[in-house]
Amino acid sequence: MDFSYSEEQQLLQNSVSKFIQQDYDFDRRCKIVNSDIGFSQENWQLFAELGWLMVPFKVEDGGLGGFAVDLMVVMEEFGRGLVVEPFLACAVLSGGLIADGASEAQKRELLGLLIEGQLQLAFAFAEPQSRYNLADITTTAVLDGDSYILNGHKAVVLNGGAADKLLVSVRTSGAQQDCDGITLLLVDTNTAGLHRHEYATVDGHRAAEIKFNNVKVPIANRVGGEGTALPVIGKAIDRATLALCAEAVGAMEKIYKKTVEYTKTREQFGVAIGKFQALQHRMVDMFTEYEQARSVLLMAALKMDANKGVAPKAVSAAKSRIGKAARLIGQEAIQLHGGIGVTEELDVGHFFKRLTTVQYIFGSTDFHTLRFAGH
Amino acid sequence: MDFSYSEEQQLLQNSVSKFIQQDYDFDRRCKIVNSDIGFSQENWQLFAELGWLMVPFKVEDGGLGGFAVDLMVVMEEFGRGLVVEPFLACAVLSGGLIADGASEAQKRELLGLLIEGQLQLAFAFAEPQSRYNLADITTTAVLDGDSYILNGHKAVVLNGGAADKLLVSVRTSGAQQDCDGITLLLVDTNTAGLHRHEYATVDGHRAAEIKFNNVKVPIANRVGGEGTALPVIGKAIDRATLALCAEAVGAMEKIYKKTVEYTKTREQFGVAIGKFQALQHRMVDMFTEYEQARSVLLMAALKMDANKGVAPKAVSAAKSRIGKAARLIGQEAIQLHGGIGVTEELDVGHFFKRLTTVQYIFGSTDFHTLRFAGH
Amino acid sequence: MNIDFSSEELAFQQEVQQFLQEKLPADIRERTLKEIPLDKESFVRWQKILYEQGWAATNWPMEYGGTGWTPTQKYIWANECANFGAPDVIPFGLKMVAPVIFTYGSEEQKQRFLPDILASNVWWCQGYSEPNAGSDLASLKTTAVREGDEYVVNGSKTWTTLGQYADWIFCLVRTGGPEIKNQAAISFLLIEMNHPGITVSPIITLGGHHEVNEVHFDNVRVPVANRIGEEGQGWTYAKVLLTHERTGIARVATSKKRLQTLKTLASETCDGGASLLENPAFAQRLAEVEIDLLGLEFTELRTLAAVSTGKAPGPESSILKIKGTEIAQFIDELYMETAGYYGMPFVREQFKSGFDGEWVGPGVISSSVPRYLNNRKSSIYGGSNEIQKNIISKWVLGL
Amino acid sequence: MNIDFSSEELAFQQEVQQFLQEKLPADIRERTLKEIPLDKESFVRWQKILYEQGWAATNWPMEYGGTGWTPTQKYIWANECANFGAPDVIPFGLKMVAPVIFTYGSEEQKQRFLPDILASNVWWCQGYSEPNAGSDLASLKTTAVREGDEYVVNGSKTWTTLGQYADWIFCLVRTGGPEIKNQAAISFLLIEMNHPGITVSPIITLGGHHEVNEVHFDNVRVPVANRIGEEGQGWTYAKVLLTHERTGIARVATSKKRLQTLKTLASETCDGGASLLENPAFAQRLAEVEIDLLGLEFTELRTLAAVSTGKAPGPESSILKIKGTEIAQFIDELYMETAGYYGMPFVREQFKSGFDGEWVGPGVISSSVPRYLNNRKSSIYGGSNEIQKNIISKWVLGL
Repeated sequence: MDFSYSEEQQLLQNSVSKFIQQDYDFDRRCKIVNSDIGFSQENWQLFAELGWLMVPFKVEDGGLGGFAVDLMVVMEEFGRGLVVEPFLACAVLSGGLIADGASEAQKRELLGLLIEGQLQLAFAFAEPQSRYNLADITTTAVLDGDSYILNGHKAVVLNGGAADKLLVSVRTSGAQQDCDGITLLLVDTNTAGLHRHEYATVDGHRAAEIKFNNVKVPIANRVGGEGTALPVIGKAIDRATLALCAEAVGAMEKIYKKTVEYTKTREQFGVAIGKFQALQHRMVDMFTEYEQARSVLLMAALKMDANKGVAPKAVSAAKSRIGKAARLIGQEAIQLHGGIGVTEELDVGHFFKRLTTVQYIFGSTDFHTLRFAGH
Repeated sequence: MDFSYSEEQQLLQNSVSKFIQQDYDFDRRCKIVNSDIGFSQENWQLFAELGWLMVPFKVEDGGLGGFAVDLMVVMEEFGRGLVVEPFLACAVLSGGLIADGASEAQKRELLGLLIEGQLQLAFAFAEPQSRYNLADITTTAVLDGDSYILNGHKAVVLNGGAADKLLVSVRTSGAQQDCDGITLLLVDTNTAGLHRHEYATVDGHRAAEIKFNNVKVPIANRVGGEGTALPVIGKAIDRATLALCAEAVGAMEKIYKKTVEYTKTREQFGVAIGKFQALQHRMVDMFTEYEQARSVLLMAALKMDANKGVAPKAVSAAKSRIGKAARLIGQEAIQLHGGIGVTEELDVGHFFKRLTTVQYIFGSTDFHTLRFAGH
Repeated sequence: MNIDFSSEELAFQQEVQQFLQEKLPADIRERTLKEIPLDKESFVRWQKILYEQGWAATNWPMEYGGTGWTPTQKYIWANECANFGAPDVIPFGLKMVAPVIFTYGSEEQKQRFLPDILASNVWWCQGYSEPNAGSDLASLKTTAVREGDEYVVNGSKTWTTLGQYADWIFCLVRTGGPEIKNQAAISFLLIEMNHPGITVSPIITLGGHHEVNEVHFDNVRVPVANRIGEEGQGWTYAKVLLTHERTGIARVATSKKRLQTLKTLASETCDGGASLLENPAFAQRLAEVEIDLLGLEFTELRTLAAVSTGKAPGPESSILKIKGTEIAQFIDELYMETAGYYGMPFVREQFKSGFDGEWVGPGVISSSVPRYLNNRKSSIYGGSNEIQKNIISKWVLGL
Repeated sequence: MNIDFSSEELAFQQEVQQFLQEKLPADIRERTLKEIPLDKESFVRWQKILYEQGWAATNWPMEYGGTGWTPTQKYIWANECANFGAPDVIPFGLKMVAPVIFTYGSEEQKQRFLPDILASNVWWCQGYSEPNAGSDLASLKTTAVREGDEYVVNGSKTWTTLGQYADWIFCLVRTGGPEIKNQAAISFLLIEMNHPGITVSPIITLGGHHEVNEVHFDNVRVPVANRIGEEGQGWTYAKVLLTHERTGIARVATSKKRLQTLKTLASETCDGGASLLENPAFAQRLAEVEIDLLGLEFTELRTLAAVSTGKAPGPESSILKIKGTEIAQFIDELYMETAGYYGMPFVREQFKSGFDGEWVGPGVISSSVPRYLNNRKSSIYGGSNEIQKNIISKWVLGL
């Protein structure tokens, strides 16, 4: 057993950490969030240059190794900085699908561009009625000659507005919630009949509603076999879930420490409020939640690496525990900051927003608790 | 809407309260608990003389009116005193079954004696495998001429050791968990083939395992029709559950107040621990839980009276909420008392014991929460 | 002891239902049920309808035009309003400044201010909190220095809810110098907002709402006649008011209605093979909060009953604030759970009146995260829940 | 970073399994798995078996007869012991006084005391807490007044676990007068229990157990040679020990085994139409505590890893005490939930060894309420969880 970072991991962490501290302060982030596309192309290029976009991928795919622990290192730092560049949606989630499910030719075509920062991808899986059931798919693709014809509505597609290409989970056979009959298609976002409605999400990211009205997709754009995409999708979502957990752990470390520091300076009734024992014990609870959350994250990352990328139960444990911690730490940070905590002005509120949405992305805390329990 | 006690209720409360304060201090209770039969015959006679055993019954059955609010008045006081006399098991639960389910002749025979304090009853409903499912019954009664022949095992029968007669829920037809086919029989405890193993329960009460080995019960001892007893049983258990809730509310009032007083005198690090804000806020939570518990109790009692004794959803709401409050208040009382709280020597620990068992008698907190939700 | 309505009360309930059925404007009803913030015009329109009915001031004595309702009537009113989707009245005039005026104001002040409040002709806002003061109200720094018949007011107030619409503000100001003991230096002033020395700057809260503001006073001259009661007694008046206000704050009727809506939504939400309402984990949480709300409803009724027998609501009524906000915030979380991904979209346009674009997400659900974020303030404002716990600890438990 | 065992570690694991398989007495195993308290004879018997194997002292340096195990080996050992139903060793000699003796004791003291501790020839108990002192250890009142080569000890100690069996007690006593600053007046003494001035009186805890005692000292004469280290340094020695002790206190392996047992029990418990394990409310609670325990396991491993790189376990290891007791107590509650009515019977006879009557209730379940009651002490003893929070607040968060 060994809990120390390798030299490479240490270098990676230092590199991302330096970027967050020097180039990603709260003001800059606000400007980026409020910009037209909602993230910085310049930063994205920097991520590519510094090799961070290689992190999710195996060496043979042009990546750094694709270890979950490496991914955790990057995402924890991104969490500390509340990074909005679409690393999770594009590189981890969509990239993961391609790395895992695509043919060698497709990989060659797409992964190189992605790793160079030249290709934005998004994965359109959720639908208005599907909630967290990845198999609940009503978007249909019917084979017509050497093309599929797509019809349907994909909901809250993360990075869906900026994406050059979409990976779309479609139903090619079976009933609405069947596990079989799900296929993955790669769709150019400028294809006729594809409509996007992009909007901001409450945490400063971007998403889109995407509707397909007889959209024609060449059969060559199918990723993997017909009707057998669900396991690949599940694995990619699990991996992205782990990455999201790491981001949350980074964010909650930041926010609990900020809260502790704030209470040392903020005075009420003539005393720093950090001297009030009731608040002290609550901050100890925040600290404890953070430590437990980080432990479960480590556990899941190590299990995933030990099990060649498949560790659904460990991922659900992490998502459940981290969701619980994110809730408590977020709510307490706001409550202990008082009025200033609920304003847009202070960074703490923005950490709170992200710590709220991470509780619901890729399955809520309850969902993952019951999934862990085997229900 | 009116939340004040009637003059009669006020008198009843004063009478029980005076008894608890003057004749039921902690030392006396300990002696009673450790006595051979585990309660005081003398007190039981006093309950009869003061008319308290009339409280659960309607005027036409020789009672005071049988209102849930009256019952609540008595049980809250009993909770404050941790009374171990079998008012709940004998008068409320078993008496309730007879009042509701028995023929006029049976009522005449039994209720008079009960109200005079001359008859101890117990209701044997649970079985080793049944948990909280009142319909899960494997004890069988087979008609043989003009008698039933009983075989089976009833578990943790409250007041089962002292009872002169038992009410037993038996299966006369149907499968193990069927709602139909359940019959109620009145069995003399000195009948041949009936074996009792009495023991103390952890809260200072008594219970017994009761085994039936070809026990012969005259058909005249059937209470109500054959196979149709479940609704009557359900109603009696609900009513007893409400009474138990009232007892718990009385006990939790006592214990939270004792805790507050204790922290005013107990010093650590040179200060009364009641001055530590972290503990203050926790005691405020205890107070809040108590007030909320008492409110739900009132709600359920009033609903039961308004609905002629049938209010399963309100009872489950009360049991669920009061179970939650009993847990928090009990645990916090012990924790705030520190070491002395976990000793047999101090009364607080005994309140804690009872507040623990009430969480599980007649259905656990979870059970009633899901029952309230309709699951 | 009983919980039945009398026949008079049942008749009153019918009258209320009929009134709401007939007079509540459909657009206001829809926005309220969808939990979309109303604009000023809607609030004023609805309050004028109430005024015409004679039901604007449910907490005023009849002599000033109040309804003189019993606690049970108020309970019925609150429940029916929540059920029909009638919005709460803006409390600053009717519920906050008016009681101070009719209790401590001069005859002239009563005649001058109360009718316009009743008729919703004037929009009031509250100037208690100050930047950096938090829940420590008594430490306020806004000064009012007397010059002849006027006070010259300087300083800042904050968390001024809907102050952007206000015609008048009621303020706690410091009229005494540092030699006077803190609370005895505080007076209660009414100030017109159109004064050039007043600027209002918005504070945007996490949910993206512009509800609260900072109000700055730069040499604002206020006639001494606008002071309520005696100089140095402002803190006393405000405190009485604060206790008075604690009951409405439980918002039981609103939470009941929201739970009911939530159940419908959850029953329409697919979760695996069944509806979310049938998911036992969800059902259990829902049941727990529903039961807790039942308890709170009866805790409030017990408090009201005590008040109606002449007792002032005691410090134990602080639990109404604590539990009321906790329950409301927990309901927010159940909305988010129900919304899933659709809690996240933050599409400001679709909350503007007259929006006719394509709505993202299904109705009330689609703003559940912003609403959750915005509602975190409820356990902070109005005396934070921590302050409420200190009050109970000191005044109820004697610690 | 990895969590794989090396091949040496895997071999060690097998060795441990084989040892436990062969050497753990069946009666001790059964009582441990049923969570019935062991008697003295059983503890001593098992410890002597460990001694013969050379595995009695897992936390001692090899030079004194310790195992010299790595953190991973200790982790394997703890897990396998819990799995097989091997009881924890009584810590007072091996884990509490021995480290003080081998760290701060004289050569003569080491040779006199350590071998008997290692061989389980002598039963030790702890004399830190005093009546009314609670978690405020430094306020102790037991005095040791020097007369020639002896100290004369007077006072009382309390919560002395299993003191009824003890041959020796290690005590913190006050050797300085009131002129000396509190903690500098405290010394560390070893006292033989067979002295006529010592009386042990039992304290019965809520679960009906006699586990703890009060120990009274009436003019007990103790040779100065029995003092560890210097006079007035006892507090320093004890504090080092307290931090040292904090890791074992998480009891992760035991809680893991108990959860596993609980799952089996719940799967055999009928709940409506299915098993209790299939009841989603129960399954959710179970999953939550199982996940929290996974977290605690890794929190402990992280702490151990830090220690093995030479760092002392810091104050942040207080969370091991807090979470460890919280989780264990929560598991107690799940046992009660599973037991239903059968948690309540309180039949002392059936826990005595040699009981051959009819057992009430199904095995381990039937004492779940008494066990829950008794285990409430774990968040109070050993520095209450409130004290642990104060420690984290001050030394980790800097508040």
